[in-house]
Amino acid sequence: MSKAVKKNVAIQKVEQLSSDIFSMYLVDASIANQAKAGQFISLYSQDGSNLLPRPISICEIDQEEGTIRLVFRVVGKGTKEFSKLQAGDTIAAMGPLGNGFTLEGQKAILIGGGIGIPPMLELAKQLHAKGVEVQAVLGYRDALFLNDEFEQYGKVYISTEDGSVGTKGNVIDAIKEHGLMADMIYACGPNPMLRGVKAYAMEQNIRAQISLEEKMACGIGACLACVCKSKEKDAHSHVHNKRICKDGPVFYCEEVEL
Amino acid sequence: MSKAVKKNVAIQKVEQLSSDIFSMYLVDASIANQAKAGQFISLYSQDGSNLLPRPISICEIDQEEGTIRLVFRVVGKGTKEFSKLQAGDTIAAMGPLGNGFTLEGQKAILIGGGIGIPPMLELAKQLHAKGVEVQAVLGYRDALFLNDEFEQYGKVYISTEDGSVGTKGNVIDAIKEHGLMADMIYACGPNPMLRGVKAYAMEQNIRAQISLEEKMACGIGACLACVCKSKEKDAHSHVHNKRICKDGPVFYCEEVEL
Amino acid sequence: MNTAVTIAGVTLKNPVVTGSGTFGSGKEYSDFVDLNKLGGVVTKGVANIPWAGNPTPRIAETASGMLNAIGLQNPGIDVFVQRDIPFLQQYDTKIIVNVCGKSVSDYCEVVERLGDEKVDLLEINISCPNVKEGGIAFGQNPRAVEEITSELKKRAKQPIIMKLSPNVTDITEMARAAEAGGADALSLINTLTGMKIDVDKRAFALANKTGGLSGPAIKPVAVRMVYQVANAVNLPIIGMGGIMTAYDALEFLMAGATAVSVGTANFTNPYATVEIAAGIEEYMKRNNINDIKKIIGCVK
Amino acid sequence: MNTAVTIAGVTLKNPVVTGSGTFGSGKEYSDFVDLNKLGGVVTKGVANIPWAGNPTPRIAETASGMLNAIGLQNPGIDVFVQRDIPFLQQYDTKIIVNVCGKSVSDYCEVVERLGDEKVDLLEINISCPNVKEGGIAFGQNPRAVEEITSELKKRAKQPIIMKLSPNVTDITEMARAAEAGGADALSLINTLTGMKIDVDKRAFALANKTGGLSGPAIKPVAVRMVYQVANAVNLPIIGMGGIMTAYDALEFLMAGATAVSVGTANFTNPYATVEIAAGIEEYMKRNNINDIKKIIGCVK
Repeated sequence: MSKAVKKNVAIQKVEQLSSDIFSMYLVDASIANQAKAGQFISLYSQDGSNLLPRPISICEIDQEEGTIRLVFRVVGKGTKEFSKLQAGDTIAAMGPLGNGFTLEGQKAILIGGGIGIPPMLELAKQLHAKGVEVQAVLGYRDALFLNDEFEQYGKVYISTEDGSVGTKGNVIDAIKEHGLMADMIYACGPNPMLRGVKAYAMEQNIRAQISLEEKMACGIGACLACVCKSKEKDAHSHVHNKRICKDGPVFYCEEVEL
Repeated sequence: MSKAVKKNVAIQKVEQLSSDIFSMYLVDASIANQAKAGQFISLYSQDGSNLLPRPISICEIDQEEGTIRLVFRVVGKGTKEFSKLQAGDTIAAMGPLGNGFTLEGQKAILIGGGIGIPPMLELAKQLHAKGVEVQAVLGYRDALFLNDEFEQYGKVYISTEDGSVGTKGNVIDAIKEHGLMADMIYACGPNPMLRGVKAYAMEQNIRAQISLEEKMACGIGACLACVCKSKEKDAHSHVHNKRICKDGPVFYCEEVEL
Repeated sequence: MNTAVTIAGVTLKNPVVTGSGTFGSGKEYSDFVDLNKLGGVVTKGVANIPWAGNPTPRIAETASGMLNAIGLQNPGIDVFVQRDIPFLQQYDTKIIVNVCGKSVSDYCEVVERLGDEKVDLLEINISCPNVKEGGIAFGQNPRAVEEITSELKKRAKQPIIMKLSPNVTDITEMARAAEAGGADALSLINTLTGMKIDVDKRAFALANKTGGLSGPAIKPVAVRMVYQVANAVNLPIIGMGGIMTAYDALEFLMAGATAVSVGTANFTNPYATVEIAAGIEEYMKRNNINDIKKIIGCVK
Repeated sequence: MNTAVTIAGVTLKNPVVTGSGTFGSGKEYSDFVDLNKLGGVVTKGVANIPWAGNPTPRIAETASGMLNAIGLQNPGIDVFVQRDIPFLQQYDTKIIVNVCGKSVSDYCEVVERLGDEKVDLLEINISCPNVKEGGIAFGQNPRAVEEITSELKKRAKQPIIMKLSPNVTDITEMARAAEAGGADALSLINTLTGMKIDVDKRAFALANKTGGLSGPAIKPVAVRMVYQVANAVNLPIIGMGGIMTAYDALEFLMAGATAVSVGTANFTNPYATVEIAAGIEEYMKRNNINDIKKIIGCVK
């Protein structure tokens, strides 16, 4: 298991991808060397009124360069502050945290919804490198981001709520429209999307790994803030709860109730 | 009366004068044009956990350049933050606030103690320009700052608690040692020093304007946090309290109880 | 779009009023904000005679908050009536006079004195120590709350808003006591009692040892109490406690407050009151809400 | 230099212990801090049977604070005894078990079950709703505080620390009730009850509507209550409430606490506990204080 530390990390660059989506590159060899696709990093605000770290999923890992890329949406004071940082600044970070995806199968559908898209990029890269056929299905409300970067790893299918690009509707609509097949589904996005993915995977009898999100405090499994309902009694909690930050964020869809 | 506004102001430069004393130049023509020696500026922290502005006395005013200089001591989170600002940054500021000194007399003793020294510099400059003889008596705990800058306006006498420079002891010891005479005393510094100045001025029968300090909230006379005891019932408060931020910070020593 | 709200028959053009003690009687802040743009101005507490207040230091900064122990310094009702009320009458805003006292008769004297004055509402600060009861605040004892409310109600010519103390086990008990005493409205929360120690000086940060904690730090406690009280009594509520932004104000309105007081925020931003009023309108526009009444108590 | 303090006969190597519920049973944070450097570890509350806790969202961030409504999820005393106690016994630190329940008998069952275990102190969380009394917390009623304290005292083999709720009119009344019931020590403050509303969603931020407010926001209230209680009873106090730094901890010690709990700070800085312990030593060195007892209650 990766051993997380909290430390100040150098920022290589911060780029704006869309009106509210930003891309941040952190320079830290030990984090880069430990990190797995689907894990996350906790970033800490410098504003004394913000006590809790912001968990941000890892978008890309470059072990040669010793860098990791985080792509996040500006949703509040903390992420706003992060979006204003520049090359040369440092930021307090802890990670890598969580379990990450397990790479399996031969033909995969990678489903990302909104800010659930970034972790799919590193996963697509690693699956592609393993020779797994990657089909990326990316769901957006409106403005696209990162979609071009998936092209190099496989076919990319897009759904937008307003129908401005690709399938009008959600990611499941896109999968059905294109009749995509797979022996493994990987998904990250809002709970309603994940419910749809789970239902689809069950009905199609395809295994699915889904990455969950919840408000977090400690990020390491101590505080029990970010739990999800588990199908079986959990071995650690001895109740039907699993810790998203520690036991997850990635679960096989049949393990959890959404 | 000057009309204060709160706005973001450009920082021209920030310099370190000693281990914990910093000098900040702000670019704002309207503040510079209204400001008087002895007034102060409220500076606001960007950290959301700091709600109250920090009142900083004006050290120098340059109306041609449209700049004002503030010299402050790092005593906490807020001033620490200010000390790290750089040319090109902006800072939220409100001012000029308070009444300022009244320029009178022909031969003046200007007494500054510690962080009460900065406002004396602009005063010395203005008195000197008016043809008033300036004698500056500067009291330090140990490390000196700003003392060289007074030389151009008059004679400078120094007292240090540790005796490392000038008179060993306090500013009154220095005045007595050098037998300084004057028809007006101006003083700013800690209350114990001001008590000594008041006593000395009374006994020598010299008029004295003293600038007081107290914890402030609004900075404009509304909240009644920063009051001092007044000899007579105050016309505004109708009790024996005056508002340092609004009725002061400068008072004739006989007006206030220290 | 309608942003007007009504409290005890008095209509405020918008739900934003000032927080007592942070805004004087409006004169100082009138250099920064147009008082005509406020729903009302709540004055600093006024007593039957001048009060000198506490020694300094009277305030201390805390994390996202501040402690104050001003000690209700005020010039007394006579000066207030001849100087402060005429000043506020120049503006098109409601005048809400905050009243303090050391005994029931002190309060009664002020309220009676204001009977013929052109003021719209009276806010009664019952967090003052009740000298007769050995200094426990009126607002911490339901019988005392009901008694002072009914005594004032007998004498007041204007509607009375009882300002509740949060330093109690059950805020709804105090709200019900005020309602039983005939209160026309409630305002909450007053400050939480706190203390700060200067570790380097090994001394209290405030000359008074304890002070009242205000600011965003206490907002969650304030929103909770407003929600509890809104669901416990049938009186309009002026909600307050750490409101810095329009979104903070909207939290209180959604929890059940009819209006909000903006206090400590004035120290951080002298334009806070008018910016918050404008921000509420902007939120209503963005969300196609044509009447602010649709926001009040909408979260259940 | 002596940093050791004694609570009910149990000597802690330094006054810093963890805050219940923020630190699990120490396992997760042992990757970040050397538990041997702590005065003690206060475990997450444990009940007689496993509790599933509340639905999510269970937390919300507030200004210099956070709200939590975890709902005391815990695996129950059986798992705790066989898994968590042995883990903590590997370390040279005191084991303080936090106990929760829904009825007096729940608490008694846990306390009796711990009688033969190698734990040093029991901290009793009486801010849990008392089901028999319709959900008002034990800690908000002095008779309930005295009763549960004496019932537990009859059964406990280890000294008991009663953890007081700050959501009361008079904290000293609760402290005296605990003392009358035979408490060996007190810890305070537990969280202040708060609420947050998501203005864009027009919904409560917490699934439970209300939660417990912790963090620096509440420190002034906590220091005030510790000071009041230290001057009202003759019991050692573990002070807590928003301690982020050594200076924060020193405020509590100077106000009269014998030890301090560091809770929410762990989320902001996983190294907080050991850094605070080191910072207290550093302060003592700098000020030539050879015994921490000279700091405790030094501000009067």
